[in-house]
Amino acid sequence: MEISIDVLIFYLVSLVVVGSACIVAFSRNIVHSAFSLLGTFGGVAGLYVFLGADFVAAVQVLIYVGGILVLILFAVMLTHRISDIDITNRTVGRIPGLVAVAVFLGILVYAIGETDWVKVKEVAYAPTTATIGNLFLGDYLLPFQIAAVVLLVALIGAITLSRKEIKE
Amino acid sequence: MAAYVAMLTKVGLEHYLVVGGILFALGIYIVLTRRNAISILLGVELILNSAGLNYVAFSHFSTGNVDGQIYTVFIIMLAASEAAIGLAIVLAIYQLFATIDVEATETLKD
Amino acid sequence: MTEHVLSYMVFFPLAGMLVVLILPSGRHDLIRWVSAAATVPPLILGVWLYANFDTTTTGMQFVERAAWIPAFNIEYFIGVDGLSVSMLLLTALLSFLCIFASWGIDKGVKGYFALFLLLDTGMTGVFVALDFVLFYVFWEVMLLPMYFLIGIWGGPRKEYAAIKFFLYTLLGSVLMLVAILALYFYSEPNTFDMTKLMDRSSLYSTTPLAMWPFNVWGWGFQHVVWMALFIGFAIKIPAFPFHTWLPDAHVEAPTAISVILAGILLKMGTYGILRINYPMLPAATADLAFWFLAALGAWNIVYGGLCAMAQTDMKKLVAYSSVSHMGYVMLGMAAFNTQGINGAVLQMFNHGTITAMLFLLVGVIYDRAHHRDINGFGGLAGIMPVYAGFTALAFFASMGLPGLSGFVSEVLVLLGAWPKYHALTIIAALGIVITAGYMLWMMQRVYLGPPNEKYRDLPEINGREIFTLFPLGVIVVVVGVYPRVVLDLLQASLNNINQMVISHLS
Amino acid sequence: MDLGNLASLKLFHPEIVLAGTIILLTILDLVVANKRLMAYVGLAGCLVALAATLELYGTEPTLLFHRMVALDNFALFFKVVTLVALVAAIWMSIGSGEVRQVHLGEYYIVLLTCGFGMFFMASGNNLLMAYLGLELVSLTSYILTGMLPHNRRSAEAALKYLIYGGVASGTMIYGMSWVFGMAGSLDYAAINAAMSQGDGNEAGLFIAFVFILAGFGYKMAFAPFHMWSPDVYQGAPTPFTGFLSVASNAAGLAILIRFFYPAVSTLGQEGIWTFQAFPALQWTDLLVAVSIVTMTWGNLSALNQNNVKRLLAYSGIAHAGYIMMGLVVLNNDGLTAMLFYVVVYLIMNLGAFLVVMVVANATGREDMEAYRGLAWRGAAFPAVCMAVFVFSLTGLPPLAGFIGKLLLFAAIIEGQFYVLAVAAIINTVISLYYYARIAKTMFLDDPGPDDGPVTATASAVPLLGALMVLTVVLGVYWGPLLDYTTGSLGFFMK
Amino acid sequence: MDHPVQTDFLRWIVLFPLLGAAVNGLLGARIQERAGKRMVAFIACAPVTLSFLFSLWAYSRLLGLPAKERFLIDRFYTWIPMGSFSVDVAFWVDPLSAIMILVVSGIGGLIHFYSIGYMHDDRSMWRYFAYLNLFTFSMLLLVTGDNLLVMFVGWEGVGLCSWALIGFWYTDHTNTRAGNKAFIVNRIGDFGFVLGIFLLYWTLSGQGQGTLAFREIAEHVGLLADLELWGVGVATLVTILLFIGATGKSAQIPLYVWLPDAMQGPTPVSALIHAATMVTAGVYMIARLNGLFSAAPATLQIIAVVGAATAFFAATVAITQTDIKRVLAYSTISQLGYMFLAMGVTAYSAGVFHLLTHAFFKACLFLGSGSIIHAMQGEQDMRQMGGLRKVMPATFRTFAIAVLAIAGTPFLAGFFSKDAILWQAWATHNQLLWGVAVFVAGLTAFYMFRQFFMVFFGQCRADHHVQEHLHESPKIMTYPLWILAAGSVVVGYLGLPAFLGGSMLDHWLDPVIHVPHGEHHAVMEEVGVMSVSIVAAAAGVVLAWFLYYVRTPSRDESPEARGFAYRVLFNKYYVDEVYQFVFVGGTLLLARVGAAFDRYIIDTIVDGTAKVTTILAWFNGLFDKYVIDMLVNAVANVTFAVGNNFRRVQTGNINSYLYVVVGAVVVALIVKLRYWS
Repeated sequence: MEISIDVLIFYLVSLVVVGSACIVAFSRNIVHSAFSLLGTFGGVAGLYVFLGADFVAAVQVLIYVGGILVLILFAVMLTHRISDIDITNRTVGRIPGLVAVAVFLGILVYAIGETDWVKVKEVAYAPTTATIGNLFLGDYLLPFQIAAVVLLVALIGAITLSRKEIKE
Repeated sequence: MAAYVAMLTKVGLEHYLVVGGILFALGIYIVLTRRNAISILLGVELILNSAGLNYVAFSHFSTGNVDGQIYTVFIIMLAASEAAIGLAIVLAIYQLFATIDVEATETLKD
Repeated sequence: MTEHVLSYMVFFPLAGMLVVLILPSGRHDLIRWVSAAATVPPLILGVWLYANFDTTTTGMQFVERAAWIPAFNIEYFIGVDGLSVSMLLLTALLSFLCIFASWGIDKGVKGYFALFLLLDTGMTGVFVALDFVLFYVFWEVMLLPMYFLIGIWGGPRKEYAAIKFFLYTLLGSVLMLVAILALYFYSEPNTFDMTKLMDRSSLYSTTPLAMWPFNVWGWGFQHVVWMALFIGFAIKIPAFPFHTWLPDAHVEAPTAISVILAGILLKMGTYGILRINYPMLPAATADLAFWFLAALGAWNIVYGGLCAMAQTDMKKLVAYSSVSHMGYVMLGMAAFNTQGINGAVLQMFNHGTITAMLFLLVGVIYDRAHHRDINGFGGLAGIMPVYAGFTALAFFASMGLPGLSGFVSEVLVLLGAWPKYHALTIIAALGIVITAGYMLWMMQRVYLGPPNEKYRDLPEINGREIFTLFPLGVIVVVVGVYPRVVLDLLQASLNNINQMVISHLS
Repeated sequence: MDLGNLASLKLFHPEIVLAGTIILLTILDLVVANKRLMAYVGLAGCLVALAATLELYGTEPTLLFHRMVALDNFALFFKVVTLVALVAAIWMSIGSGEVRQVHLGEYYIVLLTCGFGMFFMASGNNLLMAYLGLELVSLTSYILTGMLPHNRRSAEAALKYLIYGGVASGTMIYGMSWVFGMAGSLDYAAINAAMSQGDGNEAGLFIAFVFILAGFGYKMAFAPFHMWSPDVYQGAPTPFTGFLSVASNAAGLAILIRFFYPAVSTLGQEGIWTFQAFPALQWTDLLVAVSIVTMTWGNLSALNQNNVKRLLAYSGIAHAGYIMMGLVVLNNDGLTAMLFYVVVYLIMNLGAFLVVMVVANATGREDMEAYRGLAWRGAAFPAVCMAVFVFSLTGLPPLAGFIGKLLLFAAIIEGQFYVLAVAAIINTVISLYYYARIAKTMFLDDPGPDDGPVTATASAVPLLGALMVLTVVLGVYWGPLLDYTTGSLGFFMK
Repeated sequence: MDHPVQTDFLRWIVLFPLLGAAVNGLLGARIQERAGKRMVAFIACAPVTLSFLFSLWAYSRLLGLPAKERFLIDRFYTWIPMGSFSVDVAFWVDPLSAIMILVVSGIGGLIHFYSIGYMHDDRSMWRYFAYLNLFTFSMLLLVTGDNLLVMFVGWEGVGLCSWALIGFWYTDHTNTRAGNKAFIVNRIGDFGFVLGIFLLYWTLSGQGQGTLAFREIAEHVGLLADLELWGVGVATLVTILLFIGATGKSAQIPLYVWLPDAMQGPTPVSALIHAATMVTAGVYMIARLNGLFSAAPATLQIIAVVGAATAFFAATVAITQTDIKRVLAYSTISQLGYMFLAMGVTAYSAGVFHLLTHAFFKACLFLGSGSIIHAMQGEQDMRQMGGLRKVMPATFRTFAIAVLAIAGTPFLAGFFSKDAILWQAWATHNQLLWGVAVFVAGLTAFYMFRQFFMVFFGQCRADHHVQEHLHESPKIMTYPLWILAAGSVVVGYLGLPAFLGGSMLDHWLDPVIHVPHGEHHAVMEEVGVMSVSIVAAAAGVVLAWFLYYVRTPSRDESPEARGFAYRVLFNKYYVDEVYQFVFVGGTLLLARVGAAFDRYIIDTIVDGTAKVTTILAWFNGLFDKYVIDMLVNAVANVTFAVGNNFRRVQTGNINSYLYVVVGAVVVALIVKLRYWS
């Protein structure tokens, strides 16, 4: 009954992920929720590292933590007066919500256990950045280009939507 | 018993999937119960993260190549775009309704 | 020219409609005359058809066929037998006359006549179509113009009537569509060709289905399809209990549309049963005819007659009389003998002419007095003698007085029905008494008695109105005295249809 | 035949033209003052793309860009549909009073990008491309929905749409990740191969498929994933609503068919498809249930609607239910019927929204009362067209909608799904009620005292006429279209 | 015999009056306006006269043939050729129909002429003559039709004309109601008649001899023997059904009620239609089908009883009536009862004989009463008359002859014919019926003389004004009266009883009527029976003389002053009231119930279906509105008041939308995993 250190760390990181996700879900304070997301994102990044996905982990940290989270915090600040920050994160219907989600989760976990997933014999740990970079310009060139279109249009859209002056 | 212990002591694909599942369920819980538009967006981010985690886990345990990781990268990218647009909409809502409580913004209904 | 005579008959009104559409909407008289002109060629061609029709064969004549949608074997396939020709003539004649009966329409003239001509095409098409999809298309083409013609140009409760008509008939036609598709997929190879489907009638299974409640009734595939088709047709006939759209639609519709409705549309129900149910589903026809054709028909006769008696609105009375008279058709066709089936179709033809007259006559008085309350008139015979004369003719024809057309068909129907259904025939024969009752009672209240001072100055029926009534009156008398003008046309075809069912009678 | 990146480009003209147009518009937006020009440029771009698409017919089916997208008749069909819808939407936008209020430059850029995304929904040949395409369409749709400035309805609709879409697509990729885990590949062909060997994963597969269905279903707006659509339809600018109702629906159908047919099923004899590896999945029962619930829910909800746009949204849901009938039978006849219906639905529904737009332009209203006596208020032509469209939507011959329904009915009756057929019949009759109510209001009701005259926007009339003529013509002579849709069933997989 | 000679001119006997009717009916108004009433009258009378001449021609042709071959036919064209069922429009004349055509066209012609005078002041004379001609046509068609269906055409046609003529003065609703009553009651009879035709045809058809032609029916009657339907012999059933038709047309119990009301028509019409010709159609029909009826003894028994009962019943009513025409109407019903009694005792020939004599004296009586009414300026109440013999001598004399004839005065027509019937009833051992008939003979004498005395004797009780204008009718009216009166005397000698030389009529009819020759009876028996009826008649006359000549009737005699029995009789046993209540009321009630069923039940079901759909839709909305939010709000926030939740209807809530998605997915998964695996 030995528990190796990496297993322990996995549980620890998972705990961080799930715990902070729970705060996101259950906190009555939107700022708390937003900040707890940091824990979840960071924890997931940690799990990515465990899974040998160094590039993805980096992207996760950069974009999620550095980008999305900041954006969300901005939005929180812009849409709330500081004084009523405590009462704006209303949650309604906890019990039916919890019941539904618990059943849901039960089914998911059951299915995860039942399913015969594809497994490779050897699990490899190797740096992936170069591979991914090559693929982006090779096999995955088209999605990569489309991503550019997505970002462009998101940019235009975000600007348009937040710039609301009346024309004419 | 030993089997269960073994299940706990050796971290495998299923563990990551369960973490992903919990994240997914929490995300669903949030979108069901939260009334604050930004909070609901947080729930959506959790859902996207759970999926991303699944892809990377499968990439690691099931395929041995980086296809899943690339998928996750795209998820993150799209999550960012969606967040940008979503927050822009939230701001617009706030300008028009002076609140972002989705119960207060129900002019469209039967 | 002659090989496409049916196509010309079908599409000439449509061409007329297109012409009407491009005319300026202010030129009312021009529109009316163009519409009238568009209905003349079908009438002439109809007469030509009648003259050149070979009454000795049972096959389809003047057939035209062309591939339409090859992928589904759907064809533009039209042709006529005796049954169709009689209905075709009726359609051509009534359409032509109704244009003149519509002369007084002055709201939305262009729309009215355009829709009317479209309706004409649809009606004509139904009677010539031999491809199921084509049939269904024409069938539904009638629906929309009718909806608008009632709904826009109708009486006070036009919307209710129009929507009721629409919902009823749509329900029926959707069921019909399902039945058509079922027949298509059961035919091997799949075909919509009605003549081929008739030849393969033995393929449709009558083995009882396991599905409740069909297992209780012992119904097979054939019965279920029969029933789906029957409901569709019964709504049009209209058979009890699907008849309640009819009084409303008639009461609200403008005169000409009532005429078309009663004169032609109702015939489509019975036409459909004879054209489709009988030859294609003979075993089911044989099994179900008692309850759904004979019993329902007899019930229709008595029930419609009694309802008519209780009415105070002339149009409603005539409408219920239609319910009653169409009962004869159902009873007759269920007799499965020469007399019954020929009588039934002759009754269709006669009812078409007689009821058309009745509605035109009611329209004449409605145009003058602006109401149709039976109790609100009196002594019109003295005020409008010529009008009263036409009315008497129509009433007595409707009553089935010998020497007029209604008699021949009713006698044939009852005569035909007797050997198979004694009790039902006796019930149906009660219709003789009931019809006389309500017709005479109405006649007494409206036309006889002391002249109503209010209407002392009503103008006598005018030339245009006489023009619409006169041909019908002539037909009523001629067919009564010499019914062979129609019967000879029918016999070969109908006996053929009848023959297909007879072998399945137990 | 798989092609690499460079080799693919010469078979990629439509996308290139469209992308080029988008970029051109972006630049033009910065330099041109007259924003109306943008519309014409966009229109021209779409037409060129359409020409380029048509030119690709006859090419050997190919997988492009290292198996990312498929070039086959099926994809081309949906590209054509998308481009036609785009052309119509742009044309409508030119005459729309609502669209005049928005930032026209951005509007057309985003609209074209939306269509661009639909291309990949139709042609995407692996899970990543499917997701990307769908998200591209979703994101642009959110933007377009929320574009009306200072409009509460518009912003609210956009928010609801975004949240709903985010959850739905999140659920979908979660489900896709399981498929990835079970098949070990993102590529459809590989998934198909894996599916044909694997077994015992029924529970997991079912969950994954249901999740994926949530994503696709939300695009197609079938129950229970439809609830966003009435609100969004009502809130969005009308030309875009029209586009959304037909193109989004079509694209959802395209992505759904490409995933559930070529990717996880095999084509057997006589056009009959079988689900790989898990015959006991009861997949059809689920689809039957979904179809019935969708059409019933849509129709019942539409009955009491007073807002015509909202009514058309519910009618759209009902039509999604009808289209689903073709899915149930798992054969090529059903697929053909669905594709046919997509075309027909595109024509008649766009027409209906065009009339809604004409009325809204003149009166500023979308409620039923605004249509009272429309035919007698100088708008006889739009009223007649609307009548044709709604009766076609009902499925009355000789209009195109009838043929669409006929083919669908034919498919399910051939497959002996009688319960479904009966449900569809009942629904057809129910639907007649509210469609006829529109016609009734336009023709049978007298205009109210305050109802002013309605004049059709000049640009709307030719489009309206064209759509109406098409509705009638396709109801009578539909052989070529049927051939075309039958021919569009060519999938390229291996 | 099997291939009778085609005699083309027969059709003209029938068609001439139709031509007259057509001309007057279509163009009459104009002719009357342009050329005057004389022209109209000419157009009407000429065809009937021609018909009569052609009838004589036909008669003479018959005379020229051997007795067994007296049979002419004119096949006009095939009317309804329908498989085995083929009906020709064909006319035939045999001894029986020869009598009828002579009566119809002869007496009909006289009445046409009479009408010229009677209707002289009516502005719709053209219409009257058109109807009258049409009637003559129909009646001739009825009697010459060679098969049942053609006969039925005439049968209905005379009904139509009767309707039109009863309601001739249509501006008075009493008249039109009477017309309708006649028509509808006749239709009830026709209901039986057509069913009888069908049953007869199909039964014969079942034996391979489907036909409706009289000659063929007579030939194949034997085939009906032993066939049964519903436990009754087919022959019996057929004849009963046909007899129902006859009761309608010939005003027998229970369908006699229309005839008294039919007196609303112009009096010549009453004479022609409701006395001489149409009402005897039922008798003619039975005589025509005597072979068939003879094969159904049960039916004959019924006919005899019904005939006797009607005779008695109508005679009792007649004794109290005060309307001059109503007395005659009830008398007609009574006399028709005699004829049916004759039919019932297989005395077909005697029945036809009575038909013939009755046609003369009853027509004479009616025309006489018409002459009186004409003189009295429309007054019909006998209490207002009296003493007219001085003013109207011709009418008085002819009327007297006819009264004597009908009362059974020896050696006048009525005596012989009535006696033939009475004797046959006695001879066929129907003594009870004979007794009734004799009693009725007495009653007949009584009410006829009551009328005679009230009208012609005593003081005139009419208004002063009317009295001043009393006058004899013009010659065009009195000549026919004389001819008919002469007939009332002479025709009786056609059918002398056996002991006075035998009946020429029996002999003439022998080829078509096959009466089984009864047992031989002693002459004295016959004479004895005859004397009884003479005594009865005499008693009636004496009683009438005592009551209405000796005690002059008062002007204001009212039924209320009399006893209960008188009131019952005066009110015709209240049969009309009962019929009105039970049948007319019942039918109308049914009609209303049917209509109400339509309006309330069926339409409610239809509307209900729509409502259910709407409710479903509403429920659907409710589901949106309440159920989802209840899950979200009410269930969760128990602290919130329920009412508050209802007010805060939160549709359009994105969370609830998502609930639907998640809920549906969860349900799908559970169903799948729990039940489908």
